[in-house]
Parts: sequence; structure tokens; C-alpha cells
Amino acid sequence: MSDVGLTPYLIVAAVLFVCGIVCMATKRNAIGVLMGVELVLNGANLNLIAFSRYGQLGFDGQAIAMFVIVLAAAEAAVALAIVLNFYNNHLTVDVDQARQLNS
Amino acid sequence: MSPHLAELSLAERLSEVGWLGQSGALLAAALIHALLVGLFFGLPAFVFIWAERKISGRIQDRLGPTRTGGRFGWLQSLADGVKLVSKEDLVPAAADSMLFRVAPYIVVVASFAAFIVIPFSDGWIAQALDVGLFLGLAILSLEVLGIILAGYSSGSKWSLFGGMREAAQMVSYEVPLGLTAVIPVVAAGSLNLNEIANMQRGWAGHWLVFHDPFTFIAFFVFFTVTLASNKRAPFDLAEAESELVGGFHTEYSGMRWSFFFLAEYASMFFVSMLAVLLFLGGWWTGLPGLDEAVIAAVGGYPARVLGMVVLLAKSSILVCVQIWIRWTLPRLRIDQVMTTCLKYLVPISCFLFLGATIWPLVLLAVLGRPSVLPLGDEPIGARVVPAQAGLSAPAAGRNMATRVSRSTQEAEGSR
Amino acid sequence: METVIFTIYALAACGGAIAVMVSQNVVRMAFWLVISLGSVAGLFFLLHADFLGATQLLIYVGGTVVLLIFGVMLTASGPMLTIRSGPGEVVLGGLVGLAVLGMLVFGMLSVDWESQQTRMYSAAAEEGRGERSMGYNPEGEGNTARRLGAALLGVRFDRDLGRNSETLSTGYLLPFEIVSVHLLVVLVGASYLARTKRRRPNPLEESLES
Amino acid sequence: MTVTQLLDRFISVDLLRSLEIFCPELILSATVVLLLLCRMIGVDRRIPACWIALAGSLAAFLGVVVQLRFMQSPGLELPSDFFGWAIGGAVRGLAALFHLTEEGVGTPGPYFTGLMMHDALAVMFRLGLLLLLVLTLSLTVLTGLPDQEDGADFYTLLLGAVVGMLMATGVNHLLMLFLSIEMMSVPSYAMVGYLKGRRQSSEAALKFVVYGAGSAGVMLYGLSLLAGLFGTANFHEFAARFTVAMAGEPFSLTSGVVILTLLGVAMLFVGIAFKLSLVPFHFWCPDAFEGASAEVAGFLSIASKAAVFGALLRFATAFTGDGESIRQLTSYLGVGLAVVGAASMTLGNLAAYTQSNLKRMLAYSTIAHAGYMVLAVAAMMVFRSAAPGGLLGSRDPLQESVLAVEGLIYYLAVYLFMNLMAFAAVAFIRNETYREDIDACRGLITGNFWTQLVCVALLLSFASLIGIPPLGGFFAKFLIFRSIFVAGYLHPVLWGVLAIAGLNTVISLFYYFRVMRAVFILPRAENQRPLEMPGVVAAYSVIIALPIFLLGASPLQARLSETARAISASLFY
Repeated sequence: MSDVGLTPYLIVAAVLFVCGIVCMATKRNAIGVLMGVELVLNGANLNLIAFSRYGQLGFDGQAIAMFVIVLAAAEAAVALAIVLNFYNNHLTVDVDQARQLNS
Repeated sequence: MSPHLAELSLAERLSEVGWLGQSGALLAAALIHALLVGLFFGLPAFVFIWAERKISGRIQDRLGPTRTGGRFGWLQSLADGVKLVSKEDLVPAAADSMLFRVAPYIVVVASFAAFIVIPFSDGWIAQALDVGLFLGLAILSLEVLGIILAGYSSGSKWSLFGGMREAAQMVSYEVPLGLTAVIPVVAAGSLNLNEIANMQRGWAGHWLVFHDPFTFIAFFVFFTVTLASNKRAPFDLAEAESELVGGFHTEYSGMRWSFFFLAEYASMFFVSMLAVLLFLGGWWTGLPGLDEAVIAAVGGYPARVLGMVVLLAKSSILVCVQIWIRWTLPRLRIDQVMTTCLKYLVPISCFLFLGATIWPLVLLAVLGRPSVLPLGDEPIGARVVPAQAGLSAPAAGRNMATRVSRSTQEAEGSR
Repeated sequence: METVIFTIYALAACGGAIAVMVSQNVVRMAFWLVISLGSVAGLFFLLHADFLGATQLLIYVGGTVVLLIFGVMLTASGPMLTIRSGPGEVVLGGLVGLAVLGMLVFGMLSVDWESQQTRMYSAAAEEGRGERSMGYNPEGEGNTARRLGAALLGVRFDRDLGRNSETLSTGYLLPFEIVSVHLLVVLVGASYLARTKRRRPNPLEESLES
Repeated sequence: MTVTQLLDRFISVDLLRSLEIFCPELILSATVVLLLLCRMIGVDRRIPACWIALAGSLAAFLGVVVQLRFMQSPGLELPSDFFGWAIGGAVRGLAALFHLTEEGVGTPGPYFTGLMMHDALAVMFRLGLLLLLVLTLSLTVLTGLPDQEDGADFYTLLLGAVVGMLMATGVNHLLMLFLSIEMMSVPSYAMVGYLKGRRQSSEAALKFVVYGAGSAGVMLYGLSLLAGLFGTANFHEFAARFTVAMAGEPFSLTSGVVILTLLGVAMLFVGIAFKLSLVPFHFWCPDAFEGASAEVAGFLSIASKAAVFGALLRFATAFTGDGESIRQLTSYLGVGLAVVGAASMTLGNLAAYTQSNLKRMLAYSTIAHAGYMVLAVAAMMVFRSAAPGGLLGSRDPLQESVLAVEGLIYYLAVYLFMNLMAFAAVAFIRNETYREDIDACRGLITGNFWTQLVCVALLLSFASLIGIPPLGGFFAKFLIFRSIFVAGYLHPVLWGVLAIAGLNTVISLFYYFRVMRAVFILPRAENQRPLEMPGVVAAYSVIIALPIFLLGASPLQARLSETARAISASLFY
């Protein structure tokens, strides 16, 4: 049985991370930005678990990833509530339309 | 080959055949499992649609469905299938065509993949995971995605309403579903469905539904919640045909439409099997004498086939109850559905969960043993794998499934 | 065989992520996100993190993404669905992204992970923690639920058993308990924000508004 | 060792002690639950939520006071004079009430199996944070921010965020760093959007949450790189593991380990810099503070900074140690921090000059102050990177790093009072005039006696923010500038940073002066009546403004500074 090794996993994680970053930077829809954040978090989680399997991190990697998933879900819930609240007040979810506060 | 499949007793058994060889046995085992999963996924739709017609016909005194299609009307489902396959596959102009085409596949894949965690009989499981139950619920929860996407992408307001209702309903009902599914886990101390089922060996009093008052109520709550998560009546708001035409599948036709139905009946069957494995003793008949007699008569391995039949029978009864409920109760309103979940089912399941965790401690304090019924020689608490075995010596105590199956094989070998 | 499965999942994960990045329609983005996250869950299974894989499917794919799509449906009406980003932003974002990716991949390729691990292992052995295994114990592959449960209880059976050491290994009791407080607080906050407007208007707010 | 032995050992050795140290967080968590329960059964009609929250945070505050007492005098000896005896007796009584003991709270060291660190620094930061919590709670009661109906929601969010902040001061593990930063951020997103019917408030919350979630994601990725590279997530193993990973190779930017370490630290720093509103990651701060209510903005500007500085100190010290490569890394990080600090203070001060909204101006001033404070950490890192017997001559690098951290602690202590006073004044003015721009303060001094008192308190706070000599702000800035100057011997770049910092102090004079001019010199607009603030508001202002004096030119100054030094020493010894 062939073993994939650590580096390929890390590279997949890096691709996810970068896609997420670009997504956060370029999307104007607030929910699109949040999707970018999810991608970034998944890249990090994949890193942690790959290190936990092949690296010296051991089981701690899985434990940390577990909490990250939970925290990310909580963050997404609040973010979505804020987006809804914004939509109720402004009737748009375009982040670039949020410019009332620029002076 | 995935490392888990290699541990399966079926593969080990096949490799003893000789002319198959090691890899051939693995392949054969994989094929058999794939076939089993496929059958369990595909057949219920045909059987239970027929059953639904017959039962509803009897319940509502409608004679039509009981008279057509060959003897007992068994050809009716087949005729339906042929009709659906030959129908034209329409994509509305307003639809988001890619998502519209993909959505039925998501639903089908989700309800199909859920079967890989189900042990059909002792050790007969496509993917022996120690988190089987958890994974099953997780995969089942993916079904909602397909339905939301179908509702959204159809470009029709009926569909969108259906999709939204489904999303709200599923997301809320997942909470009591998870909580009630955890209650037998608490009692058994394992997430492995095979282990949980094997712990209910012996008299029917060993079934987890009779384990304590909380699991008893939890079974009924679980059953109710699974009705909702399968969008079966009285919770079929997503496709309420009297108000939303067809809900999320209004715009679908032909094969894609039939996929939704295939998935619905398959997941009805899936949740029934889950209920049987968690609460109703899995593949054990509840009569230890009978179980032992069968094993002694036909040997451990063929006995598993009979075990599978027992599991199928129990689950089919539950499916029939689902059908019976559908044709008996009126549909709820959407606000009633949400109230039922958030105001009643969630608090009840929280209370049950707390109760189920405290119960063994109370029993230990009062009776000095963790079970009320002095049935059998080992109460369920003692049957939990010692923490040490699973943790410090993983190779030895991999999981109960393999150990049980190995010991059966050893017994056979010695005989 | 593992390589083949890995390749499929990895391509699906990366492809999904790239499609999320490129796609302009929010609902399609959500669909690609599901593909990507689902494949990551598959990679978790391949890494023998079964519990994490199932959690990923249940919480991320089945929960968070459904929540996101729900949000899209509540806020999206026609034109809002495809808010395009300007070409300048896309080019700039793409370039920065490529630069970061290049740096990360260069760093990852130039580290010799195996010798790193050996060195770390021998260093750990010198500190008297030689029982610590190389990586996640492959003998107990897949059997993660109990380990994780014990770690969340605060005791590391997998590390401390059979070892007579004064210090206990890192257990995760504190985060496990305190996260529940966090979830409660967050739930209260989210429900407060998403609730409909209050019944009586606050004069302070109205005056600030005008 | 068997399972049972291990469990027994865990409970007896670690858990009981940890719970003692964790008592303030536990009390706050219990208060949150109590708040929600009270609303559920309808008690909040009779006992308003603010009193429950206040009682809970006071209890937590007293718990930390006892912990600090244990840290200062082990065994809680009673002094001979009467007052000391009475206070000591009260502390003993409280210790018995909270079940705090010498073995538990009195012994510094890691707790919760190494996830957290208990030392005088953590206790002091928690004391400050809880004091701020009590003051903020009283402020919201005075200004009536949450109404009867939503009080429980607001205080739940506030207390929840504080639990995260308290934890951040003692983190010793990467997971706890991420967890505590999330725990303080997520409720604060919701708090910024608390005035949910207001367009600006929802916009501020949206920007805050979008940027915040993004930076948290980047931070997590950096964290995963570091954890994987070093094979551990415990701070105190980092330096040793870095040396092992380098394996005697020279420190060069082409080595994979160095690249990944620097990338990891930089990404992790993104999350920290976001919370501290340091320069490339500051853009959320003015928007969020302008949209949020002044009370919330004041609380966030102080509390999240203080907590994250606590975490940053621990994270930064994790990368210091003996060995050539680790020294190089430390000095790189130190100089990088100094540059970021210089950039933040320059941008903050320049941008503040053009603002017309008070909260927005204060937000930029917050950015500038974060820049000053991060210089202390930079100086500490540079000192720690010094090889023994190097350029510092006769000065002991370790002693110098203690002094640098002392400067940070002193600055934060003063900052608590002066910034809270500034934001509280904005809230008071808003309640009277329904406006928050600088023009609203015109002729404030013409109001009644209580308003005049508030004006004087505001003057004190602004003078201290500038750093005018007899006040606390001056001493704080002086301590940090001194450390930077000494650190300049090791890295001449820091002398440049020092020059920028000095220049900035002068720039800041102008925009603070604009507000002061409006308050004291400009006449009230024709159609506006003179303000009549209630007396309790003035009393509150005086209570907050007094410590600005005490931390400055007062007999107490030397003692306070000594305490700060002792506390900062606990980080290193």
C-alpha cells in the first residue's frame, strides 16, 4: 500500500488557503467573503490533521481541528445574523455599498 | 484498498476459499458489499412504493391500487419505473440549469452513501468505523443540500418555498435527531453501530429501548424526528402538494424526479434501520434461545444471513408504521412544525439526554448495579469495551466488531 | 490505491475551491464550496481522522453551508445574486494569491519533513518523552472517537498510560467546557441580531439616525 | 500507570488547582447563565439584568483581588497596623468564600495540563480587565444603553467577551490563543451591531465581522503551520523546537524552516494585529467604533487591546531563548514589530487630524496608542535577542526586557482610565445633545457645575493621552521611549523609530487640542441651551479621572511602578 506522505496534503491545504484569501479579497458579496473564510479555515484544518498523521504533532492536531470546526460554525452563525441585519437596514449585501461610514 | 475494508470478516472468510487469493478476496468482498449497499438502497423504493399503495388503499378504502398490476399489484412499481425512465427530462427556461441538473444527484448520493455505515448483520458493514452512527447522521444531513438547491435552481416560487421550508425544517430537526440518537450511545458507550447492536444480544429486555425510561421515550422521539427529517407526513411541508403544487420537485420530470423518490424511500428505510440498530436489538431476535439454536444449527456465518433477515423485517415494520402515519394524520402548518420542534422536541430530548446520563449513577447508588432488570449475566454498562483496551493497546482492542467476528470464526474453526 | 483516492479527493478539493473563487453566482459558489469541503472530509478519512471527517460533514457541510445558503436565499433578490467584482481587484487578488502560494509551496517543498520528524523525535526522547510515537499511531488507525473523548475529558490515555512521569500531557478539558459557554453567548447574540425589530422605538437611536 | 490512577492524579494534582485559578471566569460564566435564567422565569422585571451582571463581575473582581494578594504575600500574612490587618482579614474571608488556597492560587505555573499559565502578570491583567468590566457596566447603567427588554442580551455578550479576554491573558497553547481571541471577538461583533435598527451600526458590525473572520482564518493557518513545524502547540517548547528544527544550519531566508516559521508567525500576527488595530490591519477600527455605541467602543478599545497584549507578550516570549538561530529570529521579529508600531502611530495620528466625528477621531487615536504600546514589546524582543556581553555594555538584557514590559503594563493601566474617560465623555455628550461630532462639544464648559466637572475630567484624559508631564500618560510614554532608546544600541533602526514616536507625540497635540478648544474656548451655538448633566455622571467622571493623576505625579507613583516591575518580572523568571 503506497503512502502519500505529508507534502501533498500540505500543498492541497495551501491551495485551499490561497483560494480562500483571494475569495475574501475579491468578492463583494458578504456571504461570498464568508465562504472564503470557510475555505481558509479548511486549509488550516487540513494542515493540522496532516501534521497530526505524519508529523510530530500527534493527536493534538485532531483535537485542535475539532475545536476549530466548532468555533468556525459559531462565527458563521453570528456573521450571518449580522449580514441579515445589514440587509434589513440597507437592502443589499454588497460590502462595497457599505460606505456610509467613510468620511 | 482502504485499510478498513481489509479487516472485514467477509474478506477474511473469502480468502479462506483458496482459489480467490488475498486480493481476489478483497475485491470479491468489496463487490459483495457494494451489491448489498446498492440493493438496500434500490429495492426499498420499489417494495415500499408498492406497500404504500396497498396500505394507503386499505386505509382510505380506495380500491384502485389494490386491483392493478399483476398479482397483488406487484408490477405497478415496475410500470412506474418504466414510465419515469421513458419520460422527457425537462429543464425550465428560468432554471439555473447546472444546479438544476446536479441537485437530484446530491440527494441520491447522500442517501445512498449513508448505507455504507449500516451493518447489515454482525460484521457485514461496508466501512467499519468506530464513528458509524455519527457519520451516518452526517451524511444523511447532506440530503437537505440537494433539496435546497433543487428548490432554488428551479426558478419557480413553489419550488423556492419548498426548498426554504425544507431548509428551516431540517436544520431545526437535526438538533433533536442528534440528541436522541446520542441517548442510546450514552447507554452503550460506543458510537460503533455494530458494537451497539451486539450489546443488545440476549433477551428483548436487553434492547436499548427497554434499557431505562429515558431511552424508551427517546425511541419515540427519535422516530418522530426521523419522520420530519425525511419530510414524511405529517411533516411533508417541503412538497405539500395541496399548497405548493409539488414543492421543491415541482419542475422536475422523468428520471430526475424519480431520483428524489428513490432517495426518499431509501432514507425512510435507512432511518428505520438506524432505529432498529440503536433501540430495537439490531439483528438479534430478542430470544437468546432462538439465536443460539440458529447459530448452533447453521453455524456462525450463515446465521448472519438470518440476522440480516431479522434486521430487514424489523426495519420494514417501522417503514410500514411510517406509511400508516402518513395516511392517518393531517399535515401540519409550517409554524406548527417549527413549534413542535423548538418548543417541544428539543426540550424533551435535552431532558431525556440529561436523564439518560444521570440514570446509571442513580441506579448504582440505589440498586448497586447499573441496570434495573437482572436479565442476563452482564448488564450493559459492563459490556462497554474498557477504555484501556481501546486506547493503550489499539491493535488488540480494535473494535468489538472484529473481535466478535473473530471469536465466532475461532469457534467455528475449533468445531 | 491510496494515491489514487488521494488524487481524486485532492483534485476535487482544489477544483471546488478554485471554482468558488472564480464563480460569480453566490448559490453556485455555495455548491462548489460543498464539493470542496466534502472532499476535504474525504481527505480527513484518508488521514485516519474519522471523527473529524464526520464532524466536518455534519457541521460544515450539513450545517454551516446550509446556513450560508439560507442566508443567500433570505438576502438575494435577482441582481444581488451576481454582484461582480471589478477586474482590477481580480487581477490584483490573483497575483497576491499566486505570490503567497508560491512562497508557501516553496517553503513546504524545501523542508525535509522526514529528517525533521526524526530530529524532533530524538529531541523528545532526550527530554524523557520517548514514548511519544512518531505521528498519529497508525496501529489504532481510525479508532479516534474514544481517544478524542478521553482527550476532551482532560486525560491523555494515549500518551500518559504506562508512563511514570510527574507532568500530565496536554488534555483539552478547558476548551471543551469553555466552548459551551462561548456557544451559548454566541447563540444569544445571533438570535438577538436576527430577531425582528424591537417593539417600542428607542428615542436615542432615532435622533442619532437623523 | 493505570486509567484510574491517571484520572485520580489528574483530578487531584491538576483539576482542583486549575479550577481555583479559573474562578473569575467561572463566576462570569455562571453569571451569564443566571442572566438568561432570570429572563426565562421573568425575574428580570423585578431585578434588572444590569444588577445581576454587576454583582457577578464584582464577585469575579474580588476573586482576582484575592488571587493577587496570594501572589504578593504567600500565606496571606496579616500586617501589624490596623488597616492592613482589617484588609488582610477581609481578603482571608474572601479566600475562604471562594475556596482559594495557597497550594492552588498561590503557586505560579501552568494549569489545565499546560494549556494556561498562572503568574502575577496574568493576575494583574485580569484584575485590570475586571475593573474595566465593572466600570463599563456602571457606565452603561448611567447612560441607559440597553433597555429593560434587551439588557440580558447585552450583558451576556459583554460578559462572554470578557471571559475570552481573561483567558487570553494566560494563554500557553496555540489552541487557547485562537480560542480566546475568537471568544472575545465573536461577541464583540454582535456588540458593535447592538443598535440593530441603526444603519450605521449594522454596517459597522458587517465590516468588523467580515474583516475579523478573515483575519482569524489567516491566523489559524499560521497557527497550523507553526504547530506542525514544531510538532507541538505549547508555547514554552517553541524556542527549543526551533533550534532542533534548524539543526545547526545558519539562519538564512532561503531555509525552508525559516520561511515557514516567518510565514507562520506573520500570519498569526495578522490576527493579533487585527485585534490591536495595528497598521496594515487597522481599517475596521474607525468604522466599527463610529458605528458602535460609545460605551461599546470604549470597552473594546481598551479591553481587547489589553487582553491581546497579554497574549502577545506570552507568544513573543515563546520565541526567545539561547542559541544563535533563535536570537536572529527574535531580533527580526522585534524590529518588524517596531516598524509596524511606528507605521501605526504615524497613520493613526495623521488620520485623526482630519476627523470631525469624536468617536472616529478617538478610534484613530486608539490606533496610534496601540503603536506606542507595541514598541514596548518590540523593545523586549530586541533585548531578548541580545547575546550576553554584547553591545548593551554593562546593562543586563534581561533586566532591560523587564523594564520594557513594565512600560507596557504601566501604559495599559493609564490607558484604561484615560481612554475610558474619553469615550465615557462622548457617551455623556451624546445623551445630552444627541450628537457625536466635535461641534457638539462647543462651549461645553458653559453648562452647569457637573458638566464643568466632566469637562475637567475630559481635559485630564486628553492631556494624559498626549503625554503632558505630571499625568500618568507621560510616565507611561517615558518608560517605553526609554526602553526603545536603550534598545537602539542593539539595533540603530529603533533610534529612527524613537524619532518618529517623538514626532508623533507632537502631532497628536493638535487634534486633541481641537477638541479642547471646542470645549473650553469656542462659544455655544446660538440656538443651543447650556448642558445640564446629572451629578452622578460627574461623580463617575471624577472617579475615573482620579487615577490618571495618581498614576502620574503622586506619592503613589513610585510604588505603582515598582509593582508593575515585579509583575513584569514574573514573565521572565
